Amino acid sequence: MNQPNINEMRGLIARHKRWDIIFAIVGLVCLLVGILTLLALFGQLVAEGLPRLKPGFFISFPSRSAEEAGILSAWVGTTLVMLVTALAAVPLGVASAIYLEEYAPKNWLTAVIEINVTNLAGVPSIVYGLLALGLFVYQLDLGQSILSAGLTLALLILPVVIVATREALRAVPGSIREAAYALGATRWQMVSNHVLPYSQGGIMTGVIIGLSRAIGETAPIITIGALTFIAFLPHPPVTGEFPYLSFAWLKDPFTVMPIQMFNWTSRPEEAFQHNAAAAGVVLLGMTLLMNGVAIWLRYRIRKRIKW
Amino acid sequence: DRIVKIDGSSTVYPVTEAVAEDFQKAKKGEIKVTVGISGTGGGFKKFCRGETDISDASRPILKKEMDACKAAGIKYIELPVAYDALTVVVNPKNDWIKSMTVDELKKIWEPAAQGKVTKWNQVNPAWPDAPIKLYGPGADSGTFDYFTEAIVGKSKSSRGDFTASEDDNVLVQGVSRDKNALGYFGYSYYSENAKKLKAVPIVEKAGKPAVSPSFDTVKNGTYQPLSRPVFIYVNASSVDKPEVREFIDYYLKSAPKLAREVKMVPLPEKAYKLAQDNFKKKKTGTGFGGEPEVGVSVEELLQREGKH
Amino acid sequence: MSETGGNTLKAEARSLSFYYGDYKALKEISLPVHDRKITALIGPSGCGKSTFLRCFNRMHDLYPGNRYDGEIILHPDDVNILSPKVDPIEVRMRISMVFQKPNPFPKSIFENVAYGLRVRGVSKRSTLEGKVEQALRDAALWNEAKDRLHDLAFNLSGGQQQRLCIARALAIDPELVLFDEPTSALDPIATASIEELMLELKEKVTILIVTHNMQQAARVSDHTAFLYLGEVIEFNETKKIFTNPDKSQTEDYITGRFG
Amino acid sequence: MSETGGNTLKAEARSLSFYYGDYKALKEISLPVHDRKITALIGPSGCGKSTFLRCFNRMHDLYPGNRYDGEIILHPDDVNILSPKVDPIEVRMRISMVFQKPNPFPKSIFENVAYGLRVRGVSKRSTLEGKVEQALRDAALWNEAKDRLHDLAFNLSGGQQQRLCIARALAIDPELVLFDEPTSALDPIATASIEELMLELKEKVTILIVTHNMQQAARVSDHTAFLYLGEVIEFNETKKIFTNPDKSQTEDYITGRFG
Amino acid sequence: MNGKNHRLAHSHTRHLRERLIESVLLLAALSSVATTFAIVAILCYESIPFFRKVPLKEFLTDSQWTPLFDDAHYGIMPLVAGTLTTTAVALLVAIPMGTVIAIYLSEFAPHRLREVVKPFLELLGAVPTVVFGYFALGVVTPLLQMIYPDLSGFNMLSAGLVMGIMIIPYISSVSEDAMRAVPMHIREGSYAMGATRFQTATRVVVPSAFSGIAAAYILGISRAVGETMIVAVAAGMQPNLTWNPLEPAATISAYIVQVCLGDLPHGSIGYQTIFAAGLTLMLMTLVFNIAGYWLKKRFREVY
Ligand SMILES: Nc1ncnc2c1ncn2[C@@H]1O[C@H](COP(=O)(O)OP(=O)(O)OP(=O)(O)O)[C@@H](O)[C@H]1O
Ligand SMILES: Nc1ncnc2c1ncn2[C@@H]1O[C@H](COP(=O)(O)OP(=O)(O)OP(=O)(O)O)[C@@H](O)[C@H]1O
Ligand SMILES: [Mg+2]
Ligand SMILES: [Mg+2]
Repeated sequence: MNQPNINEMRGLIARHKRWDIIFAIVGLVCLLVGILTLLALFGQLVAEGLPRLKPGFFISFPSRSAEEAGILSAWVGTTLVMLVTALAAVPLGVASAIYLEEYAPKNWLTAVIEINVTNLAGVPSIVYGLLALGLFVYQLDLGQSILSAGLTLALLILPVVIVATREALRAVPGSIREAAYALGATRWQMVSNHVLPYSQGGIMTGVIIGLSRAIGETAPIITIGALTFIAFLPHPPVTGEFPYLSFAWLKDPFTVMPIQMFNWTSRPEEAFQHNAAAAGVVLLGMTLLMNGVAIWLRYRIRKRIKW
Repeated sequence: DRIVKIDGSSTVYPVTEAVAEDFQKAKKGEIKVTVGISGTGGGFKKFCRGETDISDASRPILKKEMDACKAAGIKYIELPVAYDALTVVVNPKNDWIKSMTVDELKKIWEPAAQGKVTKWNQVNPAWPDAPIKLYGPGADSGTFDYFTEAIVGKSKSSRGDFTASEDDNVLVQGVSRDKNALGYFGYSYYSENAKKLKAVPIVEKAGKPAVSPSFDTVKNGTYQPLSRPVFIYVNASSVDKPEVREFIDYYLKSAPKLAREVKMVPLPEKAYKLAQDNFKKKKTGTGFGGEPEVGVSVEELLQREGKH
Repeated sequence: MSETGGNTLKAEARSLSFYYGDYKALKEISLPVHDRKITALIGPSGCGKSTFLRCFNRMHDLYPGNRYDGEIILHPDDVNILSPKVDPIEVRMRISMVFQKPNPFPKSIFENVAYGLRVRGVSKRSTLEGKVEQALRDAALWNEAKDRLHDLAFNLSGGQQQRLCIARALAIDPELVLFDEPTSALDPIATASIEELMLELKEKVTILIVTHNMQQAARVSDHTAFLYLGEVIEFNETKKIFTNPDKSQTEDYITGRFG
Repeated sequence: MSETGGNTLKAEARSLSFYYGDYKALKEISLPVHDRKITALIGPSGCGKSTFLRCFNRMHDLYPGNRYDGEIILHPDDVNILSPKVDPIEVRMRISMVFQKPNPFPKSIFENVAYGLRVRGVSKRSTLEGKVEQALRDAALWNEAKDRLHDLAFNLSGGQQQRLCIARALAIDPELVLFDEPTSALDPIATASIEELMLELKEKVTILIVTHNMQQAARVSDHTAFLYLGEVIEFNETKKIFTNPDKSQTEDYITGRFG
Repeated sequence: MNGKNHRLAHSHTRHLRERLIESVLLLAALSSVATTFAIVAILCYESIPFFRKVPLKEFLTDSQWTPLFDDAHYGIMPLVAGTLTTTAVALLVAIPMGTVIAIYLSEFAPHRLREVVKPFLELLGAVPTVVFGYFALGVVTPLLQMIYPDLSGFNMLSAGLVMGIMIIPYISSVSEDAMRAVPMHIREGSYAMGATRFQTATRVVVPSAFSGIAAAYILGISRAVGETMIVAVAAGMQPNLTWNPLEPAATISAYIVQVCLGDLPHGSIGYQTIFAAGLTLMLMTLVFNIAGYWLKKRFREVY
């Protein structure tokens, strides 16, 4: 290649690379906007709530006096509700996604299910609350309990889990499926031994953003009757004697962190705003903690699998 | 487990919460009390299904709810527990308002004002030629119902072009930031933010003095017509449960102190006495006819025949 | 499997047509596959060799819009394996395949080879280890792989991946093995060992192989079919095809500069 | 590009080592690539041929943990293309590559071939069409593809995909083309046309080809390097390598049964 | 083959097992349909009495929504306009930013950064929306007012902007996963042609991951349409037939939550309005989703 040509090419590359740089900057800026917003929010919460973030805050019940009020019943409630939500939404969501992606024949029923799933994602959360009030609380007689709340939130995040899982499943190349089938694997073996393990990373994403959504939800659980003042704890899930596990807590009344926050933010006293902020910090911490396992797993999986 | 279940209005919630907290401490945790917030309407829905023992209500029970309770065979005891004084507020920088008459307020808030009354001097020529920015609670709230009834004369009759929010703190923010703002909400939000707001003294009728909201003016009945009682409704069959009985006794006894503590206005001593009597007698039914009413005194109310 | 080798048939395509949607990729192919013999399919790129091979383990079932017409009879059962009544999984349990592009699982080398056995319910560690080693030895990969059995298969070179896929297909003792250009990514030495392996294997199993290497077809196969534009132009004993083909098209093809 | 062909060098590896993490896949390789000649790399599977080839267009840069050591000098500029100062994109603009596994884009056949041109800023429909047709003709795919230019490339057969990738690499008039087993999935006829193409191409461009087909190396290349375990065992004119290699290892390899 | 009968027998149980698994999975998939049915049933059941009182024509054409006022009007359009406007603002933020972030993380960022940043971005989705609401009202609106002093204290713009930021992780995380799943050898093909990162990302990776990206968009849009608290706090709760994001307005979901937690008696016409509004929202999202479904089907790429 002669010299002018090379210069021409360098010019072209420089022009193209300008886009690389522009994009990298734009990307970084977008990222920063997101992260900075989060940091701003978090900083605001910390700045406001720090004085309240003392051990006493975690082990006291709500109270009319802001200094004495704590989040014991709220964080215990959130933990238990999230447990139910995760246990219900993840298997149900992953199973639905597997059905839609790997089993469903391409017919109208599948199309209906598919449209329906994404449609559900747009239903306002309060409507899930109305549904749950009728269905879980009254029809199934689960009462205004941890179980009802967990199931409600599970329904709420189901679409997110399903959609993310489906995309993860779809990303597994066809050649891998062919290889498994060719060895005599049944459909389920193919799915459970290959497609599912290889798509765990994407599934984790669905679980993470689903649970993150659930943990911050207020409206639907207010509708089904989460309580704002509750100064006792549910039955412990683990007991000292055989069979060591107890399910009485499922039917207990409860409150959760966002409701506690919601309540505090709407109090007239300024001091409660600090409590709300402190609770916000704890809530974000809990979210990270809750998602920690999923985040770690996703990291491991994505490092290992490259097509 | 011995549990007292309470749900309902967010306005009454602070008092009930305070009582529940102290009651549980006094009982050393033997009796559990839960208090929810799902609005007066949501509270009555649960109450009339027999799911709660007590319902917090910022307004009297209405016809629809009475019917629902009747259909489910639920009788209730209506007990006023405190006053909520609706407070009209303006920005502290507002130097032209010394007091307002009900008529002036009506001129601003009545439906006919929508889109027409947009400047202060349209209401009173002495006031400046500046836009009015209005803030108020959402049309779904008992506060809105009461204010419209008391000022405009007809419940829910209001102009629509004002900034509404469920959350009174949002209204506080709105008014405190805008020199031309005017808003109304519960007294407790004013008293907690008294530095950022200015309460408007109200002249009930021409010739009467302008009265500012305060514990005393509400309690002695001179702050009119914007003070209203708030209630709890007790399921009559729950009264058979000793824990509920003990709780209500405790409630009525400690309400004067605790209401004040949460910045609500306690009823006169006599009213609590009457309420206790009603409760002991298990006097069921409401003193209202399923319709909202303005300006009734609590004592009178408690002596009325209960309607079902 | 019948006890004698000889000239019995292992499988037989009977006027088999295949459609990708509207496109007819195979046109009434009839072809016998002799038991415990090696049958080679040759023909220019795009003539339908892979398509034909993939009919034998019903791979085309996986995609919508594909359609078979005609039959493939599997002996000694005498069933048409294309019939919708036949479970494709059963077919695949008995017929294994090495694909044209190596497609290892994103698992360790060991797990790749062991997978077919696991599917068949084998889970005893020692059995698995023995079989995996044997299969890797057969596929001439043992020496390179024995120290990194638990490494990811994706870190192997192209040819190593191909041999891994061969090992995977052999570990399950199939009755019929379909090879789609198994040595295309292999060097002569590896190719030689795979060809040797095929000759050994044919004691026990039937082999159907697609190759574009004429010499390979000539060296290892007993019968050869020449496909062109989705049709079988000629089928015969390999010796005959490569020395004295009946059709001029066949002759043209195999005597191309690279015969 | 210098005006005369002759014995000038196009590129030169100078004690090039390459590491996949800790694993040293290439060991101090030194190798000249003559201008407008075809240089063949042969060697057993896993010896590092692909790894070596992929150094020339800095493909290894895409993965973390990979490390080069040593130099590859590109002439006539005399730059070390491995130097971090050199923009890999510039290198890739001048050196194109056909991969071992065909890797078409999930686009139409036309867009696959046009891609390199679009990347270079060509967008005039008529220019694109002309170049695409020419490239497809060169890669012996035009007849099969001309009626389905707007079909998805994935629906091509294995060999067709490979030819598509060749067409894609040629459409951009590179100075040096790296072929990683370009004909492994091709039948003899297609192979012949690709080889012919290479011989034609060498009028204008330099070619570095990995092949495990000894005959192919012998037929088309001017120089041949024999790699083994990451080292160059021998490099020489092809004639010399195939008739009278210096090293016994080389001889063993090329005279293997399949020379 | 003498093992054949044995294999057939085995195949019987295997077949049964496979069918069983398939049925279980189908049931799981149907659970979401059942949810929809239940929601629609509840919404319809409760809105029938509403539509008995309010003719559909009035519902669709009246330009005022004041069902709780004495002078009641039941025109849903103000709420629809508010919903669409806030959604549009949110999407104008979230889709470009989410996509850019996804591309940046998947194709540009060093992988350390990516693995650290992603979970933090995902935290954005976990912040209780009330907090976002106050952020919009207390931080974003005043900032915007520095640019447009005339901006009203409650407006759809700041609610929409903040909502857009909240939705970012929905779009960025799911699309980034989809892009990451594009096989490396396809990228190699592009880089080998001399393409820059940007070219590879936009011309090869994004089209290859289109289906996943579309799914992410649909999730994001759905989330925006249904989002409640941010709008309730920051947009003014004032049903206002306007498409101007600088003005205050109310959305369907904000209206629903407002009434749900308010003091209205259940069973009254005021209360029933929320079901009619909810039904409207369901229908709106249904239209979006059907459109999205067809688009996605048409553009799906396979590898
Ligand atoms: N990504 C990787 N990580 C670790 N090791 C690798 C990686 N890719 C290749 N190797 C190893 O490097 C060595 C050289 O691989 P390379 O792909 O260059 O072989 P090759 O000569 O092209 O072989 P073939 O003819 O089979 O394609 C092999 O031992 C292989 O296992
Ligand atoms: N999925 C598909 N959809 C449509 N046409 C296809 C598909 N797969 C292959 N074809 C076409 O069917 C014909 C036969 O393809 P096949 O893969 O069987 O060829 P082949 O003989 O294996 O060629 P090669 O030696 O190149 O692998 C080709 O023309 C090809 O383009
Ligand atoms: Mg093929
Ligand atoms: Mg290689």
